[in-house]
Amino acid sequence: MKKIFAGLLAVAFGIVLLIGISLNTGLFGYNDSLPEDGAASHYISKDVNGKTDEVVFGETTGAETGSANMVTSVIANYRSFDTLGEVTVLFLAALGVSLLAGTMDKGRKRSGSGFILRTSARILFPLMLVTGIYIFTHGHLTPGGGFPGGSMIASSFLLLYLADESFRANVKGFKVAEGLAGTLYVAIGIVGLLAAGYFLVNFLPTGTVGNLLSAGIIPVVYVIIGLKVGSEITGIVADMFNEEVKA
Amino acid sequence: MMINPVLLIAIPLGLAFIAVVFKKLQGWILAIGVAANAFLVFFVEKGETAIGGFKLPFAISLVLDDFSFIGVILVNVLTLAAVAVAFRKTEKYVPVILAGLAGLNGMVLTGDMFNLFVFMEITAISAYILSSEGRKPEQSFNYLVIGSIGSVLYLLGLILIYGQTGTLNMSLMAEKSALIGQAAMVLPLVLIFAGIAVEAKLLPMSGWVRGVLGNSNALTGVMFASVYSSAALMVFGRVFSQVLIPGTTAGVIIIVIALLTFAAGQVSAFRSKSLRQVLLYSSIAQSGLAAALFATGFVFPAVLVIINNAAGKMIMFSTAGNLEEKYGTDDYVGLGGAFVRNMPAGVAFTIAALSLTGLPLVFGFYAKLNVLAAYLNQGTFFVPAVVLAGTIIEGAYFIRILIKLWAPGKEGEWADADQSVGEKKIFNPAGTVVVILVTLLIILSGFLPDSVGKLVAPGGGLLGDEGPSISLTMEKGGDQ
Amino acid sequence: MGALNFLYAFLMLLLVFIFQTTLTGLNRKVTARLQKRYGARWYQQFLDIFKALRKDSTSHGWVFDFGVIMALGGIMATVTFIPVAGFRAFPGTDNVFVISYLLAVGMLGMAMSAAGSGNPWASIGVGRALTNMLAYDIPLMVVIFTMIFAFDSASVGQLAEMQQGMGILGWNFFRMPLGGIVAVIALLGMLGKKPFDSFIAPAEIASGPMVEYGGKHLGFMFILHEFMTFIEVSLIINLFFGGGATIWEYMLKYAILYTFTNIISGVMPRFKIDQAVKYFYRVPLAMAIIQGLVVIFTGLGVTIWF
Amino acid sequence: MIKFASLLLIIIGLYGILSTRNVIKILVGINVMEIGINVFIIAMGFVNDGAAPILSVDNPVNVLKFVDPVAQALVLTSIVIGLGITALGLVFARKIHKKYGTYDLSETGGES
Amino acid sequence: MNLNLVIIVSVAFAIAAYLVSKVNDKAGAFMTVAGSMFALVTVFLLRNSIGSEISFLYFNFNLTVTGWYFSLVMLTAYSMTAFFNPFWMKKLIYPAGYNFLYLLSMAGTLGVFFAKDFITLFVFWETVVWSSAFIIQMGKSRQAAYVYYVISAIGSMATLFAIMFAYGTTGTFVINEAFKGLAGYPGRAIVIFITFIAAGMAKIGIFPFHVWLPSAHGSAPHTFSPVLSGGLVKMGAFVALLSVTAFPAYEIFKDMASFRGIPLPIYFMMALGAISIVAGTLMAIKQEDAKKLLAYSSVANGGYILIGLLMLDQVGFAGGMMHIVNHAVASAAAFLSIAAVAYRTGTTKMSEMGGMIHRMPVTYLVYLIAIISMAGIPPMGGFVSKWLIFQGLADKGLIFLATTAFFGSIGSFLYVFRPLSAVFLGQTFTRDLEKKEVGFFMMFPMLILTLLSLLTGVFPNIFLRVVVEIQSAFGMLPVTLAENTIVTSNGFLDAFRVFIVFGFGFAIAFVLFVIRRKSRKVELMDTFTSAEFIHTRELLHYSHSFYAPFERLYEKAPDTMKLYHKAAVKINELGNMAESAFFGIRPARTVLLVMGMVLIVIIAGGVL
Repeated sequence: MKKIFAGLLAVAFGIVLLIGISLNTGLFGYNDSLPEDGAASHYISKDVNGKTDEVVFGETTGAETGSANMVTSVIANYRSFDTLGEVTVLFLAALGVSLLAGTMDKGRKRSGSGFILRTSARILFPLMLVTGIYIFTHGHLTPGGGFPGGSMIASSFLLLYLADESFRANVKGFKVAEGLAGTLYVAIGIVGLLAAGYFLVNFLPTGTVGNLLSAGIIPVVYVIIGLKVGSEITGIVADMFNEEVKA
Repeated sequence: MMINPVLLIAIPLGLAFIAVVFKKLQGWILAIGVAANAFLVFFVEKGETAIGGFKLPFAISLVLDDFSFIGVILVNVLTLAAVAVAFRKTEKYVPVILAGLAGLNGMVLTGDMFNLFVFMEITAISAYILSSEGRKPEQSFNYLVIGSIGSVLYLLGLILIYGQTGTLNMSLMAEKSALIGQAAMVLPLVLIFAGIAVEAKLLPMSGWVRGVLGNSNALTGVMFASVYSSAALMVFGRVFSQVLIPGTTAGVIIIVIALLTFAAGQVSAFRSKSLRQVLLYSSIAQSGLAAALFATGFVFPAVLVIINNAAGKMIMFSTAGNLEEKYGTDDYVGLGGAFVRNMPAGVAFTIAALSLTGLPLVFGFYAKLNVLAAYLNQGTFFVPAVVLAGTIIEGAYFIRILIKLWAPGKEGEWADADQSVGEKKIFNPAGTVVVILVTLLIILSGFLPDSVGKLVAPGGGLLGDEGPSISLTMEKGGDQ
Repeated sequence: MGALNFLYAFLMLLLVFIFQTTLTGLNRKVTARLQKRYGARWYQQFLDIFKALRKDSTSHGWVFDFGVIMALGGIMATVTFIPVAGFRAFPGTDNVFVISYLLAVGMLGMAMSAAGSGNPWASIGVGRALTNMLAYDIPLMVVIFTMIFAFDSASVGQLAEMQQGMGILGWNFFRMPLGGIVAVIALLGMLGKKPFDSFIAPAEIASGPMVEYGGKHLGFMFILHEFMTFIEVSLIINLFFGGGATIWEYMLKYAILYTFTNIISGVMPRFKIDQAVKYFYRVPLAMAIIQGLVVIFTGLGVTIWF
Repeated sequence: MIKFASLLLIIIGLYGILSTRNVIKILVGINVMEIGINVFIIAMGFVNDGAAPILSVDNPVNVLKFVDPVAQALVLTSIVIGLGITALGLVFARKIHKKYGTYDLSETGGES
Repeated sequence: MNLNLVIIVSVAFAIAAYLVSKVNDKAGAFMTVAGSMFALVTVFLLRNSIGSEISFLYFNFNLTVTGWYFSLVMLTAYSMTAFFNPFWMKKLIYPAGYNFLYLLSMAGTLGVFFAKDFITLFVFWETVVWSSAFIIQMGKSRQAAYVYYVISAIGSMATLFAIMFAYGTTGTFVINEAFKGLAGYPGRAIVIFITFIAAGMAKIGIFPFHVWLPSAHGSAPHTFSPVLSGGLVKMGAFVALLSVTAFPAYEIFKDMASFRGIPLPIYFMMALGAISIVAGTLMAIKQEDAKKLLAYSSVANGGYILIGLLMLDQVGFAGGMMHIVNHAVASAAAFLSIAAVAYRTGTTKMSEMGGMIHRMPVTYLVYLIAIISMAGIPPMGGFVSKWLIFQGLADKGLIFLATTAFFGSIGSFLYVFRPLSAVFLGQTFTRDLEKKEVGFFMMFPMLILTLLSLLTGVFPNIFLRVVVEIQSAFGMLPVTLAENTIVTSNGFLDAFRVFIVFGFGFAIAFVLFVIRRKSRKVELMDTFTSAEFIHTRELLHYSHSFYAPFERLYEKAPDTMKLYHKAAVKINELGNMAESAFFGIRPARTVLLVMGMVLIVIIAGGVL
């Protein structure tokens, strides 16, 4: 009964959505181009602060944000404030997990895991770690960035957890790391505020679009985010493991 | 020297991060952070400040006009009050409270719809965590589910509007969305409403309130009932009276739902036997009222209602939480005569109740007058009738509680102090001081309503070009 | 309002007493004849009263006496307000409300002293008496009210004079027949005649308001009763039967009406008190209100019919 | 078409939330819903035959045929938030299980 | 000394009383005496500054003669009752709070009577309401305070609605202007009139709202019931007065259907008054508790006042105004004497007392005079006012109202006599044989009030002259007064002469009595008991269900309170419904509601 009801309800909602959306943007097809004066096109052509000549990969220097990856420029610069909030959300989540999980008794179930598994995990671990770091250091050039990188780091730890039951991540360390990272992020913002009068302003030289050392604070922010996300997710994983005994 | 509003967000956020590192100093950090915010909030410079040094409207911006100014004052001061009243209970939650404070300030200040979403999430998550203090995980989970559904819906609605307007900046979105046909706006508006309704305790999404607030203590009760909901309502006002002004259809939808919330809250409060339940339902009702006012476009009365509710609920929930803790029961029948030996607390609670009911000589009366006048000047008298009917019920259940708590004794015998439940002190000294201060504020503002009106709406015209709809010194108010 | 008035008043009281008591005596005979008895002599009533006054009495505390005095005083004051054939002891005091409410002083005094006697029977009797009063007064008041509205005067004397000089049809009894009937029925109630005598009936002596009275108290009560009778009957005479142009006419009408009530009373059974209330609120009240509506909305009855 | 798919996902997620009282399943439902939304956002931001908004050696200049980077940024954010909420929800689930020994809300003993 | 100062000083007195009572409650109680006396005197002295206008904060006052009249009545009740306060402190749970609220509510009433604009009126009104509610709860019943508050709230919220509605229509709060503009909108005018008068009705205890009086008067602290019945009830009369004068009801409704020249809306209110006369009388007759009985009598008298005031004519209006004084004085005196008895015996149940006359003769006399006035028997004040009201009714030929009025006044004999016989007369209970009369300090106010009701009865013109001023202030034809006679279109009344003649008759009777042989004094138990020997005084005292045969006639009469209970239950059920529907913890249900509601309203909105 209940399921039927839920089904009907969901369908009804679906219908409402269909009607509403077809009234709104239409359901079929996509825009042929981004709206000229929309925020997006300005972000793409990096002329938020006034018309500039077209940005060319590898040539233009000192363009605003100066990151080749538009998404990154949006995340880590134009809308960096969102990202700060986003990081905070994650931070809070991790905090909550550790708070709530922390109230449960620690200890892990002992299940034998083979030597091969352990060793291969140990081999894989640094590779994954490096990849993660690579991803978030090149966030402003290639797809990816702080979050994917961070989660890759975390997953490397997860791998260790899964492979080696005797493994203990240093949760305290992660806590400190994420705290510091977060503080740094805010600090950068405030430095910007003091230096240029704007919070989170891109106060470093943006260099040549496409170089590794370009785009001002974007790589820095991304590194911070990477570390932070990595440590946070790892912390979550660790806490989750803590309580497994009560399953 | 005026400071950049972003500090209101940055300071607590930074301190939150630091607090994780220095576990030992958490108490101090919290005290400093909250106090600093409550102090700095009065020196924030007005106007719209861009983040990241980009041109508006393409950058995320913080807007500090009179409206959000009231919001941040409420948020920070009340948070300080809440922390002061229940400092013992905070030690586990220092970073949460600080981050939550940042989130709240962000919510109120931000001028960007998506940024608003992010901050709402921060607030929400901190709320989820705080709600776990209630020792009822299923309730917290329920809260979380409803919250996330709300946020999903909000996002959907937002993206639909973004698809139409190509911007996320509030003021620009306000201009552009005005050009969109009403029919196209109905769904997004309703979705966004659902999103904001969660924290604002508005009807469809208020299923969590009973479970969470019903098990709140002095800290969480005050946080949810007065701080969070005030902020959420301010956001509601910002969105629905300044950014996406609902057209006829959507407007009717929202007003109907809001009034329904009001009525449902009042009647549910009337039937409740547990002190905290009565209070939480009454705050649901108040939110409904404020929402209805916002949706109709009466910003000023709505703000008054919010302030009134925030102040009153701060006192009442802290009292209720402590009572529950001291006497182990929450059923006000079982708390007979709890005020006999707690005069200050009792008086404060009474004044708060009077103010919420909108009785004269206290602030609530001015709020109520403005609500009524706003509608009646406009010629609508259905809503005032509903409001007054609600007020009667409200008065009924509050007076019932007050009588119980003040005058113990069997029916047919004189009220007798010896039949009171006990002599446990309700508040710690700090709490007493705070509560008394708030009470004094309520009384004082009750005597100088017009000057309060000037404070709330300087020049009368800045809140959605509308000021006091009524001036007690007998000439018609700003909106005439 | 000089000394003369008081003299008049005193004389009036005296005459009224003599007249009414004689009439009572005669009526005792009438009743007796109705019941095929020989009956006492016409001056028997005097003898009873003076005997009672001569005997020595017992008093239950000061309120017992005070009540009696208050009752008699109030009633006597009322008597002096009654206009008799154009004669008024105190001009300008014959307002119908004044009279009917001063009457209540007597009632209250009686009730007080009776209850003050400390005898539960007395209290019960008083309760009945007051209930009875509540029963008969309302219809009567409504009729009187109608009359005041019709003739724009609340003065009993004026009301009486307005009916005179137009022959028998000028009497309000015929102008407002329903009201007249109501008034007569109410009179029965006032006088405590059957069927409305449950509070004062002879059978109640042993267990009614009078139970504790003896000696001069009882004598006072007799006197009181005579005066009360006079007031009530002459109210009706003045209001409904045109008072009297001359004192003789007045006395004649009075005697006839009073005897008539006695005759009715002689042949009637007795209502229980609650029955009496029910009766009065059913029939006479309805009649009175109908009468009132007729007069107020149609004006019929203000002038003579034919 | 993608929009349809995303709406379908949303509805499925909703159905999942409504049809069960099992905590874990509800969380799954929420996630499905969120994924649906994210896909929808991406779809909204898509431009006909558009390219990923990254300057690279292949396309060194930004033609206006880039898809909307903002939408993608938003999606990233919402994904992360979803992650956070899911994590928190899971912990609550664990607590519920610890307290009542079940994952089924209907067995957690009624209201308030 | 202007009005501001009076009010401010009264409030100051209140605070001082609070602080003093914290140290010594008896002293605080004496503060209340001082405070109320101060207010009484100062307000009395305001007589010559009538017409002036003052304002402080957002309150605006206007010294009208009406306000002066009313506030004197009120303050008399307050100050006289205050003399009792010191003796009840030990029974109160919050002596300090009591004293504070006592004076605060007094100050509030001043504000009400002198209000220039509706905001002031309402503010002070509500202040009085809640402060008195908090006093009532200290008495015998919590329920009473609750009922009292709720009923008052219904009234005052209605009034607030009226005020704001009028404001929205005419754009001003000033009492004298606010309603004038309504002539244009008769439709709105009716709504406003009925809602505005509601608060007054609730306070006087007119029929649908009368339920609060018995419980509140009956179980308030004995020292507050006189104020409630003698004073606060009159606030309602004041609002009723405003609703026909400031709100020119007769002008606005003049084109409307009318009964005997009374527009239907007003006649409707009068009819309610009539109903409450009947209801009050009938209920009073069957009460067993003296205070409850008096409370119901207040309901009935409230009906008289309302009818009188709403007639707004030469005579009836004067009667109404006069009755305000008379009833205030009389019922205050009656309540005080009952309080005095309760002070000695500790009960107000009539069946638990008897023969107190032999122990407290003065109290008895006070009560006697009070009820004579209340029942409207000459030569006391009550008669004059009732006489005027009857005259007014007779002028207009309002037969139905008149019928009920007569019923009320005759019925009042019945109920006022009950406490007289049950409490004061009859056998003294063994328990009370050693009780003493109350001390002078408590006797004093009672005597003053007694003298007052005698004064109103013998020289009514002293008061009627003020009424004349009021009437001419409202621009109606004032009642004509000669030397000490009241002249109306049909007949005139010379209260003084009536009094003299009464004295004359009394004198004769007295002489007659004393010249007869002295009667033998016998003990109270020595009565004729038809040959049964009863030696317990209690058994020889008949007081319970005094009018049993009469009460039997209407024992099945419906109880209005049930109505309110029903309403409360309904709201409760509604609450349960709303709670389970909207605030249940199941997310499924909540989400369902979102969808459902959005769907419904979208469809509705589509229609809109």
